[in-house]
Amino acid sequence: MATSTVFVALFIFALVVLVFAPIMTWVERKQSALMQDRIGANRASIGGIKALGLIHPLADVIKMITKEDTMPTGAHPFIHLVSPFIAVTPAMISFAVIPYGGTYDLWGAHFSLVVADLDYGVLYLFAIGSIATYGSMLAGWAGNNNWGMLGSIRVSAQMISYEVALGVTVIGLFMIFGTLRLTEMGMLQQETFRVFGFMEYLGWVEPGTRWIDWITLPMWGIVLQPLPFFMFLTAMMAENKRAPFDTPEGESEIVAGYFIEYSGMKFGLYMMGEWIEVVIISALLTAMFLGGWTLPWLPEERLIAFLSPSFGANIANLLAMLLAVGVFLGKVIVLIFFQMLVRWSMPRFRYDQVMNLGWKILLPLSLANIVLTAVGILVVKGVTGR
Amino acid sequence: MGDISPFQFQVVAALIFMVGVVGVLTRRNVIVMFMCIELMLNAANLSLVAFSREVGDDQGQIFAFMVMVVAAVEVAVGLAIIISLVRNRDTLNIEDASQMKW
Amino acid sequence: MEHTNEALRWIALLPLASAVLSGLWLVLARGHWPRALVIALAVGAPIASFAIALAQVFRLATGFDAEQRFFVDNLYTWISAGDFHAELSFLLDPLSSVMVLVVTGVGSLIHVYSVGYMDDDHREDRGFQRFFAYLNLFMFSMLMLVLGDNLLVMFVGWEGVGLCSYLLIGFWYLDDANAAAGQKAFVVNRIGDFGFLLGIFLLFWSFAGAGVPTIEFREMAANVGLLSDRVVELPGVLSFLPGFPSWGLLTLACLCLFVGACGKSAQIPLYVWLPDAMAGPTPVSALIHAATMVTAGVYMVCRMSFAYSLAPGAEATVAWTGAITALFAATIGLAQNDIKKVLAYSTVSQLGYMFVAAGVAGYSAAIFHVMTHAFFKALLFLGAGSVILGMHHEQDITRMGGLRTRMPWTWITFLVGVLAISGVPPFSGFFSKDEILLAASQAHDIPGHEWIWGLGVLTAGLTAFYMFRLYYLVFTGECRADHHTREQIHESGGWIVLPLVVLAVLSVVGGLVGLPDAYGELAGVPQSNSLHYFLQPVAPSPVHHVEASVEFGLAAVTTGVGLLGIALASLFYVWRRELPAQIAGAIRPLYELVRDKYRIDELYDALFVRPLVAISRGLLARGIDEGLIDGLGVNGVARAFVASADDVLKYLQTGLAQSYVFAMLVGGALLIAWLVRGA
Amino acid sequence: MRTALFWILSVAALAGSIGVVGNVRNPINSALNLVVTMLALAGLYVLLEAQFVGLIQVMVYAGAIVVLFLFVIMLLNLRGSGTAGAEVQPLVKIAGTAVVAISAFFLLRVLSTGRAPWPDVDPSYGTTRAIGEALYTDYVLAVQVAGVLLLAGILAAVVLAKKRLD
Repeated sequence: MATSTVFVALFIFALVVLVFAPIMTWVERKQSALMQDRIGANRASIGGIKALGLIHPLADVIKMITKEDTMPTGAHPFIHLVSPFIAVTPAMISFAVIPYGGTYDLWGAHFSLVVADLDYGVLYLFAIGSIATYGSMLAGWAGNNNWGMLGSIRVSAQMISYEVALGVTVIGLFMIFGTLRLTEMGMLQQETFRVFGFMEYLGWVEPGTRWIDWITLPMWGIVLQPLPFFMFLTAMMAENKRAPFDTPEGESEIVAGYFIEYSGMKFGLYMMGEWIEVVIISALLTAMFLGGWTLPWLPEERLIAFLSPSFGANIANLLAMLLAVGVFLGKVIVLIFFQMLVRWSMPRFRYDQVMNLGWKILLPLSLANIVLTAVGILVVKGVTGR
Repeated sequence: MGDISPFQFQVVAALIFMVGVVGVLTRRNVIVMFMCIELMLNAANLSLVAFSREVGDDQGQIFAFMVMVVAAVEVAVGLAIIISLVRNRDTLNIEDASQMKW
Repeated sequence: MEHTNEALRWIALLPLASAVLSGLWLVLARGHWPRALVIALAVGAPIASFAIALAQVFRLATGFDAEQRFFVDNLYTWISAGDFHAELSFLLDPLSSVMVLVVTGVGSLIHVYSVGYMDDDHREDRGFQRFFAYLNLFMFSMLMLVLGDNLLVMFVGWEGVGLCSYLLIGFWYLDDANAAAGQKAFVVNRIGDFGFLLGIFLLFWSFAGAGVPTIEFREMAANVGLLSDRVVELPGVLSFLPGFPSWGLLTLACLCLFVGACGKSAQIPLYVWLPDAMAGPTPVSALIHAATMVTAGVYMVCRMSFAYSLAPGAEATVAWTGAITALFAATIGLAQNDIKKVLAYSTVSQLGYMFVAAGVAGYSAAIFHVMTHAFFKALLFLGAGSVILGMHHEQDITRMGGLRTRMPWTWITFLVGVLAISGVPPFSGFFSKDEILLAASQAHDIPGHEWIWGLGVLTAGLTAFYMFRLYYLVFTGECRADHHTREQIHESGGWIVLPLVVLAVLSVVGGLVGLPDAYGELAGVPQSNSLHYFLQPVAPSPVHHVEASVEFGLAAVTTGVGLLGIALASLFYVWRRELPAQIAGAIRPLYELVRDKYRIDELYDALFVRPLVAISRGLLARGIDEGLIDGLGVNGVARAFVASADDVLKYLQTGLAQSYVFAMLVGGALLIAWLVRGA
Repeated sequence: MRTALFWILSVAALAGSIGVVGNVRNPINSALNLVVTMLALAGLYVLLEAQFVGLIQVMVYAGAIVVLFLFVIMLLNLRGSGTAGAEVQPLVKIAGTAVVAISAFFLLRVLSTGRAPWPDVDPSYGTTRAIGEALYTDYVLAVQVAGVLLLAGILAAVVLAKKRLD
């Protein structure tokens, strides 16, 4: 257990931090170029190999590391120093609870594709997310800059506001799944339910009617709670402070907001934090709403049972594991693209619009969703007797 | 729980509480005094949770939970009061808000 | 539990739901409902209640033996404190059956009538909807009172009807006189309610002392024998009372309860509010102040008959109070000129009759009269309302006359009502009144029962006289209204006429349910007094075995006196119209005294109101409140401090938050030190 | 492991609290020290197997309350206006310390008598489910009252902090 966990943890760390975040810069450039009918980054080359501009992330890193690291006079040296790290650390450790696969037995070893399978996984993410506020907030204050200060105020207000909506939106989901453990949610989302099953309970059709048993939907969060999916996504994007919620940065209003006084790799850490968080948002949404690592209508057990006779149990498990990771990554990538799409499509909201969206639309809607979900659960329980 | 006894948790709680008391008594900045009150509340919470674990009954945690609710409300209202204090008197010094006397 | 019947709650709750819905809508949304919706809800609720009640009473009467006839509907335990348990539960037994049917049946008719009567009320405060909200609330309270399974539920209904009465008397509150009349009713009723409450306390206390802590009717009835020889030692200040120093416990309790009944049912000395209550809309007078609420006292006495029948002193008091009230109110009725006032005094008088019956243990006669009175008095009030509407809110009978041709439906139904109340056979009033007088004449254990009978007969004559006086002045002769009004007199619409007709039919045939056995035998029907036998298990009245000749003789006397009254009225107001004025002139002081209602209101004003106000203002407000509490207590302490120690103590209040915190800390530390002193 | 964690977290919590009080230069420093204390306390809660309370501690105290403190400090922008502790009347200072010491002495004396060792607890102890079930069954009234309290607090804060328009 211990060895496999360490292996998995390292795998995740390498995957996310060292691969994903730099690649995100490339993705963002290329996608925006695509959307704006441009070619995009294509100049950097190593010995003439441009690799579709994939060299650019490398060049960026080199540039940032080699730039001068400035610190303004009047700044609080210690806080100015640690703020970027405070900002990026929560984003990184968030990955610990996100499962990207189930548990597999490979040649006697037990592989669980999650670093920490916590009982309160989602709460952990929220707690970590609430810590992330400090990174941005202190950055603006520590730089002894009025624009930075304004950014700080905006960031703290925005993040506190959206944390409320964030937590309340998904309560409906918790009520349905009855757990905060993300692995358990993944397992539950493998199940299906009959779309027209209610007709049988109402006595509209005879029990055992075949077509009713055929028309099923997976119990994915997005199926059960479609509205909260989008509300949660919105709240998460607002927490991440990327366009269109980038009022704390607001180049055209407050120059660069809270990280105005940062340069070099410290500035790079903020960028990195944002990109990592894009990935986290996608991963979390995948785990909670999109069925996690599983394919719809195909529970892993059945898959392994299907493969085992022809390949043997170990290979079958391995294949299932690879498939799970692949499926998970696929879903994550789709969501990343979606977020990029939003980021490059929408103009920045005004500050009051951001606040109104959080307090006057998301919060009431999610509260209403809780009530509706509770009623729905009671009805379903009353009708099906379970 | 290693070789840590319940008593030691209580000692930590008591010490934090005392630091909070001293802070409330000696600091003049309203905001800091307020933070010290939070310290005292937290110390009480630690004591409650530790007792709860010692007894093996999670009611103490619920108590702590309620303390947090009250603390949250208190902070919201208290900070609003501080804001209006600053607006009206332009000061954070507790001694400048001493008109309520003979 | 075949006696459990959950349908009962809906009888009471339907009107409540209607009242709450439309009332809350008014209060919260401040908007009207469409008139049709108000009507549907407000009239539908009592009719639905009536239907449910009818079905359940039918089940009760046909499905059970006489001793087993009761349904109980227990909603929940309301109070559970020590030995004391009060359930919120309803009881349907023969006694409450009759009352429920009367309340919901007559109530429904009056609701229908109100639709027509209140139609012109287009005032800004949404009178129409408000009126029906109150009216439905009243229905609910009255049904609570009638259906209550114990004294406490009954008391809730008792207070509820008082409240609704207050609200509805002062319904047109913009007029100060109406509001004052409402207050008067409320205050006078409070006095009675106080007695009622004392009675409840006393009963519970004594039952608890006997080891049966209960206020539930059926349990009390079963255990009342435990209390029959208990006595109460009275405190010395009451030494002027007869029978001092010790009274029978039940007698005392029954008298306390009877004080409540006096208030609610407008008996001497608490009758003064009822005539003033005519300030309310006429349907209200009909429903609350004639047919239902005012009979609550009678119902209560019958309900508590198990206690009264063991307390002869209380019974005699009830009977005598009733007889005196009957005659007293009838004499006042002779000289009133307001159409509703005449009917009001007539109601007081008829209520006196009912108490006579209850006092001489003729409970079935009392309930019988409650029922027939509900029919014909509601009919009379509604007819009066129709007249008032037709005359454009003219109430003075000296300005009416000749309405017979203008308002034919009103005329014929009103005449039926007048005949019924005058005790003309075979209208319903004849039978019930006859039964009461028979019971009075046979009640040998009531001191002076012959006199009670005599007063009753005299009252019957007076009743016939003043009712026909009213009838002649309103419907016959020349119209004395001014020219403009005369042009406009018109018959009322269908909403109003329909209830009149139904009530008229009931006034005619209503007597059949209590046809005395002697009459039934003539027609070959044994035990024809079905109401009597129906009520017997709950409120047992003594069965008087009298010769048929005696019974018919008594009836003949009553009828004769009644006919005499009618003849006199005809003489005075049809043939010799100058006579009344001449007689009034001849005995002017007496006439004026009667016309001014014996100046009882002025007497009460001088005896109670003014001294009370003077004491409150002078002694309590100025002396105790301002002088003692404010002056010596609050301000005095403050002044004492200012005078003595202010210069020292004021420095305790530094204004510095931290010094307060420090003081708090010292206190807390001392407290902890004290708590752990032994450790 | 647990012993070491206990000592690390306890010392961090204490140091943080002393930092709150002792940092007279700037209230922001006090707030940051407060965060340290809060996080350390959250760790201690988790050490006591009260995971849910620990997480709520992070979310509520570290994530919301102290952020609110910082927000207000920044909003008021009163950098360095905190006054030094030396301005306090010496009498209060001495007496306060004495009282704290005395009461702490008594408190510790009481607490040091008759301590039972840690009992074994159910695996469900302190989990979200256990706390949630207790909150929504036995303590549902308390939860409702807390809700009302929060509502009152929101209203009070809005009314107090709103700029008067008149």
